[in-house]
Amino acid sequence: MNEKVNPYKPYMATVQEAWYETTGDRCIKTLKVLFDDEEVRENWSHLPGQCTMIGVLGVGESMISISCSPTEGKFLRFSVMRMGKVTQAIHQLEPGDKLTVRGPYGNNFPVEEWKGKRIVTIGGGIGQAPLRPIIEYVKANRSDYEGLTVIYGARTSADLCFKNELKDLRNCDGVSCHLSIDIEEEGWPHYVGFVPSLLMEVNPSPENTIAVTCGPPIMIKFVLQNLKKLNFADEQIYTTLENRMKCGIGKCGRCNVGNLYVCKDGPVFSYATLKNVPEAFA
Amino acid sequence: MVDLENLRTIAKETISREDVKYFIGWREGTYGFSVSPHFVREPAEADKLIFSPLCSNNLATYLTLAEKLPVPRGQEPDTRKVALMVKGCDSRAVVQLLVERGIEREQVVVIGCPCQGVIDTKKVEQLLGQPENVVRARWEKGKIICQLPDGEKEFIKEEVLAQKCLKCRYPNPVIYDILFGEKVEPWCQEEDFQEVKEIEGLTLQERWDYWQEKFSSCIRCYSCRNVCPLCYCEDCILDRLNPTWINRSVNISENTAFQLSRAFHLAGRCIECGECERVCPVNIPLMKLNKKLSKAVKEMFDFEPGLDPEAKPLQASYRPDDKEDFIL
Amino acid sequence: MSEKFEPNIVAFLCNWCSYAGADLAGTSRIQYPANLKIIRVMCTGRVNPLFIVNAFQQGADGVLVSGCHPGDCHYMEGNYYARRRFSLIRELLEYIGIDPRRIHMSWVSASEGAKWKDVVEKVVAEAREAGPFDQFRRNKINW
Amino acid sequence: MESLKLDKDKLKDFIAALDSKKVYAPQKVGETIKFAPVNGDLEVSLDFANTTVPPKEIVFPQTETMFLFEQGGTDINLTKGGAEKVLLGVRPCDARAMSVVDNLFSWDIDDPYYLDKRKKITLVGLACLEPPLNCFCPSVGGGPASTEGLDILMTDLGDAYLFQPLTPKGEQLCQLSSELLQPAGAEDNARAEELHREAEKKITREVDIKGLAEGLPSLWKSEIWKEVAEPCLGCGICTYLCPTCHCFDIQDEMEGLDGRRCRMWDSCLFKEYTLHASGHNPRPSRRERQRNRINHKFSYFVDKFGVTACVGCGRCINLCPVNIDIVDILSKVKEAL
Repeated sequence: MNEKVNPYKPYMATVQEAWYETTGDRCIKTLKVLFDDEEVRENWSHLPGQCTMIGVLGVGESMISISCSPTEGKFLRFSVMRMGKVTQAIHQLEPGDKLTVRGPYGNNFPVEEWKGKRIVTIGGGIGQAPLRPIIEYVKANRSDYEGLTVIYGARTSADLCFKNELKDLRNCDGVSCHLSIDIEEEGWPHYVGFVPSLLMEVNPSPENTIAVTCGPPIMIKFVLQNLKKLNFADEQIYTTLENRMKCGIGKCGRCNVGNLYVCKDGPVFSYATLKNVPEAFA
Repeated sequence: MVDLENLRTIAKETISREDVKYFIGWREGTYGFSVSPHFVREPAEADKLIFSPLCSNNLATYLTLAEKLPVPRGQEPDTRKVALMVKGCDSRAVVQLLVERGIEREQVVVIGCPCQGVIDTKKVEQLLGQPENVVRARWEKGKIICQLPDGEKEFIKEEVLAQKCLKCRYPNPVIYDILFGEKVEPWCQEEDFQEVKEIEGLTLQERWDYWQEKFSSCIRCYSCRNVCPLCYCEDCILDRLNPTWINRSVNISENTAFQLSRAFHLAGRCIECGECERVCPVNIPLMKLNKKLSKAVKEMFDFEPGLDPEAKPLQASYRPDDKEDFIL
Repeated sequence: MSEKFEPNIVAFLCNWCSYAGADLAGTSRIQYPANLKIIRVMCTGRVNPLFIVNAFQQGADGVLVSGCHPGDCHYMEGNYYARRRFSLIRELLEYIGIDPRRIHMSWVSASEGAKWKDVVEKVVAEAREAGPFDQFRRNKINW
Repeated sequence: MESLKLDKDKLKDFIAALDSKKVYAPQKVGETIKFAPVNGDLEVSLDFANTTVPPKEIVFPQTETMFLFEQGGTDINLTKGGAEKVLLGVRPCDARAMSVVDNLFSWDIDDPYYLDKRKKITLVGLACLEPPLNCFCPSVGGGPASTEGLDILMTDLGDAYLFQPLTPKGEQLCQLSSELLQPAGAEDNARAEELHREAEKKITREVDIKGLAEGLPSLWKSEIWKEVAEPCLGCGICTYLCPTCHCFDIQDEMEGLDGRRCRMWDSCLFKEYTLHASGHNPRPSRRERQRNRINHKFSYFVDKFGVTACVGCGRCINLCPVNIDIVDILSKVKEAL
């Protein structure tokens, strides 16, 4: 079998840096990863929103979104929440350890099409990871976009990812950042409440704007309702779906929602597509 | 003769009760000798109910197979009873479930159906082929009568009945709220474990070869597990990935491990309804494994599961003087 | 191969009696065969029969489960349950053709260093007689 | 291409002449009928109707090693490709199933494991002259003598087999044993055609699948699915033994320091199939799972590849322990549309 064309053969990569974003039971760790093979490193290209199968040999693989923008450099970043068998193993990786990466898979946020528009990202919890590349991409190509509004919430302030980066965002021109936590905390200067209500508070105008949302299913459900209240058209709303995946290339069958494979036709969908798929928000 | 009118009346009365959710019985299948479990929710649906020598499904499975989905906010969980028809062997499954507290007595209405043995479709299809139209069958004077398009055919028990039924000692339900039909005289008094003894008579190597051949055809569809009324763990060891006890890959080593653990988890619990063997698409003689353990349980602990609702589960109890001649 | 064959035995020892008994045998400088891979469990009641099956799958030629004498269990009754379970799995394994000389259970208390030696010698000798057990190996099949 | 004839008593010689390739034929292995390698002293019989285990397991084994590795290592050793194989006595439905599944495994990104085996296989089909009861291949676009996916179609003429080579691969195979095969006459071909027609008439079960692909999603909330799922045990018989079901799982296995990544059949009727690590399950009950099974076969697959992922072999009907009958379901769906 030709090694070059076997899509199941992963590339070896090495962890460069690793740090915890949050702590607790379902903590989130971010890994900065570099491919071992020079050629792979050079030929690799991805766009915001795309995913990879990352894994540890002997344990397995998981579909994880790439949480960095290609504009940041020749490395990859993944933010992984500790959940199952594979993510537990990934959490044990330290700088210098090996992991396997194959991909990139799936479609991407149409960031090129969005040029000239204002972008609103609405994230919750680990849902900020796939949105981060958009933020970085817009920052790097700032003049191409009208503006960026980041809306992000988590259960507590300790559960917020990318805290420092979000702080820095406030200094960028034309970028606004709104944070929220679910439960009141001492010393918290920002909004307290759920993300959908923060969205109403921020009240972005649908004029020449794209809204992208990612987070737990229940949050997405209410965010979509509220975006409709704010008069966003279906085509202006984007979200990502996730499902259990094994192959990443549309063969193993399990990630379908209706007739769409999340790994091939997704993970990025416009609400115009999804609203007709009955299984999408199951 | 089975009085179907009476059965349907019982079902209608039961389903009309306020405290009954649904009634599980059997109905005719879609072709030949097939029969399907039938869930009655409306009295009108009761008219499809049948009880015949073709009703081999053990409906006690559905007591634990029903999925417990989260109750939507603002709604009360449905705690009404489930009514189900049981043959003699099936009723032992209900008893064993009560012993293990898999279900509570007040959750079920048991309609006991004395049974004179069910047909093994594999056997009868060898004799008659697969008829296109639905076949009806009935017991008559110790014989089995099949209604075929070209007239009725009469069989003696040995010709068509399932193996488990030929040796059945409990044709009458051991537990019931309503008895449907007349109790029948058991035709077998003593379990002789003949099939088990045959294998025990082989040398170790012969036994190993015998079982390896059987296990090698296992496709791990887990039908034997799912159909078993007593395999009802929420989180089965076979589905566990962390740690993985039995790998999902299908090869002789994992298949053997799977079959051993399936059989072992039923040690002292198997009520010998034979469903696992009936459903197996690759015809593994699973009852020969289960029966071996039944024999061991009988000989070592003088215990038979599924008879006394007050009994203690075999492996969750002990006697200080249990046999221990094998211990060094 | 048969002359040189040294059986691989996996032994599940209870923390309170047999493990201490084996320890005593060691500190008393009692020599016993070195074929054992000892896995300490808190009680023989912890030994899931699948452990035994799994040991065979991973290349054990024999398995030993050893705990406190009846009545001496640190947890009052763990070894009684273990005994029932073991007697059944032993029957089942023998029934599918696994040599009973590969499957042993023993009671060895913390003070029975000498008995431990006898048990191990017997277990190893029997497993040696039974020969190598490869048919059940995971990766020998079709990797 | 010219039709040929092989005397029945020369079947053994025919197989022997193919010795450069591995020949598989339906055989009783243990208590199961499946495709197994033919070895010299075994009497080959092609009289079995559908095998219990479909020949998909030859091109898509139930468990297949993808690559080997060592713990802590970085080398990945891909499995080598397999040998050339000939499948003798494949039923037309099973061959059609392979051409259906080809769509999926060569869609967008090629699946090297499947395609390698698929390319190296020659399918010698045998027309079904006595179709079993639960076959309904004509309803889903096939037939007891359908040639789709086959390289050679054989027809049992009583004392001889008629060979109709259909592809260059089939012709090549016939050349390997050219001295055993005689040219067939026009009357043989006519006889075969007549037998094929008669066979098709013997199939009694039918269902009209027109409009299902578009219609099924509209029945999303229908009570039909509850009715179907209620007796369902949630076992894998119907999917594992379906010649077109192709879903798989990928697992890593370790033994000591040796490890392998392998893939194995999986079934959409299992709970863990879609279970997220968080504990959330987008298809929480058998109702959703059965709905997905039917929708996938008759709607999603049609949307994607233009063919129905069911070839009417009847295995799921025959083997279902609780008589969940796909023809019956589809007729109910049709009624509800």
